[in-house]
Amino acid sequence: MTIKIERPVLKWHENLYFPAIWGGIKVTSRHFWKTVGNWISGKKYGMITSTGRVTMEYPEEKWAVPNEYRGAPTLVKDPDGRIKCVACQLCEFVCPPRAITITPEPIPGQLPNATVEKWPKEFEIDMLRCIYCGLCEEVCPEEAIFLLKDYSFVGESREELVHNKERLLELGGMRQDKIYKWKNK
Amino acid sequence: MIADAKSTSTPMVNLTINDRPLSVPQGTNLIEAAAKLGIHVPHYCYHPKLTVVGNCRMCLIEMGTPQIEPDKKSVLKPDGPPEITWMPRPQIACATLVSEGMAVRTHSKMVEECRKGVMEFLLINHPLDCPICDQAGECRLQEYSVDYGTGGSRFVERKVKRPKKVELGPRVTLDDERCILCSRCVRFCQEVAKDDVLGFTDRGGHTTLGCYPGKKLENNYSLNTVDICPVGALTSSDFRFQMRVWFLKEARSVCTSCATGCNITVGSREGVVYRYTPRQNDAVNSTWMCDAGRLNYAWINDPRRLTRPLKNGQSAEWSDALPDARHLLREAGMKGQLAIVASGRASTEELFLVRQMAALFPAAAVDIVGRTGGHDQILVSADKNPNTSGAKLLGLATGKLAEIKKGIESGRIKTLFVQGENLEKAGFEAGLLAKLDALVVLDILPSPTTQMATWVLPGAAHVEKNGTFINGRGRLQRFLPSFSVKGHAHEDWYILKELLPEAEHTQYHSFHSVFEAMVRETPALAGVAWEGVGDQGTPLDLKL
Amino acid sequence: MNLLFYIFSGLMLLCAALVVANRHPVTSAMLLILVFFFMAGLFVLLEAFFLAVIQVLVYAGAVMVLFLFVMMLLDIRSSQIRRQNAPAMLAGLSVGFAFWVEFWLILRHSALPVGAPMNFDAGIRPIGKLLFSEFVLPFEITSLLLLAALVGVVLLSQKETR
Amino acid sequence: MMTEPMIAGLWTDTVSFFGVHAVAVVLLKIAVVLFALLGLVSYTVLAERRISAFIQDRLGPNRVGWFGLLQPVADSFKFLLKENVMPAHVNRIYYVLAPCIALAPALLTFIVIPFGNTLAGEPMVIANLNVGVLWMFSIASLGVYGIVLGGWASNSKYPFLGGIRSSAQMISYEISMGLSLIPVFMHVGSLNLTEIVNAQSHRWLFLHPNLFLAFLIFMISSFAETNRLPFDLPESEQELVGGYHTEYGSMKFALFFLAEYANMITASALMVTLFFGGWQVPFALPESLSHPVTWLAPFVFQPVGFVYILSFFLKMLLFLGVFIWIRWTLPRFRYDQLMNLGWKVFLPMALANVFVMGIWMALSV
Repeated sequence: MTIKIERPVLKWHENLYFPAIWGGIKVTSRHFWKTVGNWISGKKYGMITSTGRVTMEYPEEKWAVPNEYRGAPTLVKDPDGRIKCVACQLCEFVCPPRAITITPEPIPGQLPNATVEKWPKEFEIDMLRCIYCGLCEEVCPEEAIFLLKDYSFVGESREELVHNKERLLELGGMRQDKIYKWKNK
Repeated sequence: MIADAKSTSTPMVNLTINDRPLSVPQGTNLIEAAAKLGIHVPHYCYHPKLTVVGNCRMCLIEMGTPQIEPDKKSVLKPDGPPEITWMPRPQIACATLVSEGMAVRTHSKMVEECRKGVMEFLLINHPLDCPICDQAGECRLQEYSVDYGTGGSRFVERKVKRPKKVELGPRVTLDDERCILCSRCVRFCQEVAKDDVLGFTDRGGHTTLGCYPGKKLENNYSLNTVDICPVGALTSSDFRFQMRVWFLKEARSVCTSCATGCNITVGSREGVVYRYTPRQNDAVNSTWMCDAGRLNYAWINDPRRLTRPLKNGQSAEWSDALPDARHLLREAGMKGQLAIVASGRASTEELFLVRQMAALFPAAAVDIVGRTGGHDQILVSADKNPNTSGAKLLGLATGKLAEIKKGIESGRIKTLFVQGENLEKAGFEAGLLAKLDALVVLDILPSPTTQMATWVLPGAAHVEKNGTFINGRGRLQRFLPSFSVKGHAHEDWYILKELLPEAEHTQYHSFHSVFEAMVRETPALAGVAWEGVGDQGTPLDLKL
Repeated sequence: MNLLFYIFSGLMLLCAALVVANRHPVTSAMLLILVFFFMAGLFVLLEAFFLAVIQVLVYAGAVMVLFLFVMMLLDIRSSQIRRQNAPAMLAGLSVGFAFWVEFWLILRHSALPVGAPMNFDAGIRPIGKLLFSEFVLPFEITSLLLLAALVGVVLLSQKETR
Repeated sequence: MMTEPMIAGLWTDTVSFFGVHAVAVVLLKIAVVLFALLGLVSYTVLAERRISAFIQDRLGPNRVGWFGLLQPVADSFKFLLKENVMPAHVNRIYYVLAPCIALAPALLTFIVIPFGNTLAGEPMVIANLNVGVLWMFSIASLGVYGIVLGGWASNSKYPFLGGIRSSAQMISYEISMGLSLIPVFMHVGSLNLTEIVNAQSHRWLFLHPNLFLAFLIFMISSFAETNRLPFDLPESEQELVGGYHTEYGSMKFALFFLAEYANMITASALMVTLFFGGWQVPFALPESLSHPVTWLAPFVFQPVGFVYILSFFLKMLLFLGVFIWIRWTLPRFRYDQLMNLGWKVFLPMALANVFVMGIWMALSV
């Protein structure tokens, strides 16, 4: 269905643009002087609306991200210290920007978790490619990938922002959960 | 396929499957009959190339026969078709043969209920380690679980533990917890490989697959059991944990390990070959291939692969390599000092271009390097070159290799062109090759021969290019590329046509133009078209 | 000031030759702009600042922008850039030669002193006066011609919508 | 190639034409004005960022230096140190040439603007051309090449559309801009900017009703000529990504950016010069300022010279403020609106203005 919006027929003085320009300048001036006033007097600045202050002094104040926020993906360990990832490569498959590269490997026999048989020899997430979609977390059958709430990752080189297994595990840390699927293997 | 072969002699039987009429030869089972209508009847233990045992119970269907009155006439429904007497209980489709007037329901409510029940039983002790299982992605258990499985399990007891990671043989690893006891592998070893080593021990939920005491699954066809295993119980030790199958790009190709020319599927990802699997071709290899051929792919991934032209071992540019090599060959050819060693591993098209080069200089001696080895009565041929027949057809297998050797020794031959062969293995020692003025080698891996070469021209592996082989029985078979040529290397046809003089090579602008020229100029190939060769190859009438 | 004259006119001729020789239309246009600049430089040497500035303003600033505008809309690919065409080249050369001969004949019979710098006022006022007195007829005819062209363009572009 | 004697000859020619002293002074003035201009450009960018921030209830850049005053320095380092990327599909020569062509006219136009009366006896203008305003126009009209070539050489759709748009827009508005100034020349009777400023010693030109209209047309057209909102269609971030400079990065982008602000400064300076009395001060200055500073003899150095420069500078800043403020106030025009405004409103208006001015002058004689 098409909705037809009637365009208002402008009067001659409205067609001149000047009233509109003047109106615009009034609005911008009001905000300008108010902010300047607040700034000089050292008050918190920013427009106050019914929901509170809408401007935030970013580096000092930070946005409290909601629980559902999708930040950097990381690998976690279970309470026994086992790397939960079994290198099934589903995240590598599902990753839309192909940021994940996994090199699987059989777990060497002498290690305590050798019954799981498989783990990632290398696990890389290219944070320059990552789009924070969270599909890797969603798809992981082992609940080994979790997204942090961190959203500002900076680095001085491209290599630095390709997170390898050690870095991902360090960021992810240990996760308290109750799934011991592989414990009795 | 089987049915078609028999159709001339075997009487046809009429039946209906899901109310759709169908006519198939007598002796066809219901799985095959339904497949003709495009209906898939789920099954695990049934395999068209093995005997029917009917132990998985997955292919249950509902079946009925026409009601017969005492006077042997069918009872008809008011609207025409015969009245059917349905069997009260489901039947297994694999072991039920068609009969006249039979009616079948493959997806009725009862059938679906039965399949759900079977699936629930199969999954009771299944370990659910799909994330680490190599079969995931091509696993019948996964597929049918999606169709007929229930989300949860009603089984509250402990799952039965069975041996995991058992090495049945040098190339096959067994995870017994995943085994659904379909016995395909047992039957394969008995019937096809003729090496009866596998069997079941213990009872009930504890039944375990194993080898007979003192034996191992180590015959040359053992990896076929991995292919036919419908679940992840048998896995290839070579492919184990290397790559998930859904990443693999599959290309239709031909095995290069012997003259049989087994049809294969090459699984590769991002320019790395991970496995070969047999591709069905009943005229060549049925659905099998030997372990030796299957595992003969690592050389493609070799990090030492030649990716740039080399001049006396130093990296060089194609723009220098091709004109210079062309010049060397031409000069020697004109003086009658040129010899060519072609390869039975090269495609027919490449050999055709080599023959064209040889034809320019009639004095030049040319031959291929022969390879022979053991053979068996199943698939392995004694001739280890995949394309000896192609070389013979083009007149390149002349048996003059010894003459070439002598020619070099006597100094009559001063320039040698070698196509993808390590001459040291053919008895050409380094000292002999050192006598040459110029040695031009087209190869993909460094060898003692390439080390001696004036020019090394890097070519492509068979998984990187189009081509055809003619197998030992004279069957022309295509192979298609999986990925493009590595680095700065070129496809061989391009290099070979560039080595021909200008006037000759301008006619070849693509691989297909080479193929067409070869067909045009070879009487035995008359009427063959690239598309017509198809995935199954085409038999040639060769008088070799 | 002779040296500057030779530099400007030499570069101007070089650029003009390149305008013709160059195969790429955009490069030709840019070279033509350079020609206008050097010509403006010559005007400056004659102390005709007004003419120099107008030269740049009208030709480089407006006319050539329109040229470029049209060229870009034409979407000329490098593969389509015309090859050297012998008849066209011959025709061009003969027209050029004819023009040169004509020019030479005119100069030979001209009353203007050739080679010696002239002393004239090239300001706005004399030019305006000349335009509106002695050359008023050609000026008005030219404007009429332009008007006709304008009307013609409008007519042509309207044709499809009618 | 030029040989050494030729270069020497060129130098002698130039010097003999203008005189050694004049050449040295001109070079000095060029150097000072160029640096002042570039400095002003970078601080205009800062001002733009701060003002826009205040208008949007933010603070803007306040980290580098006191109150963010060193931000332009940090920006310039960033631009200079950034990786110089050359996209593979561009036409390399024009791609590099375009930003240079964009910036050069913006800086060149300033040389005819008298930014002060005299200082130490020197007129505060680099080149006192008789055709001053025409020079401005002819050079400013070349600025469009930078944009058009940049758009075309990028070989990509958005820059191309931006380039096409800007060439159409700039040609269109150049006409009304040029025509709007004719009443000024008619009134003053000269194209020389110094003379125009001198003519305003009693009354600034915008006070004349015809010339006020001319000023309005001129100001609005210069918004269009400098590609500033509400007429920034060549860039139009929302539809064309960045317009003609979409494919540009690092210093090459910075040159485009500098060119825009340099154009703004020139336009402001021109408005001040043409309509607002240039360096003149609207009130009488104390006599003492006109006395030469004694300890600076032998130069005749009058402090009033600085006052005039300051006056010019402050007026220019005012117009820069208007430029910036308008940008954050008005939304962008639609393309057809822009063209309608240029061709159907301003062009007839400017023509009529010339006509009325002629009648006015004829009557008042």
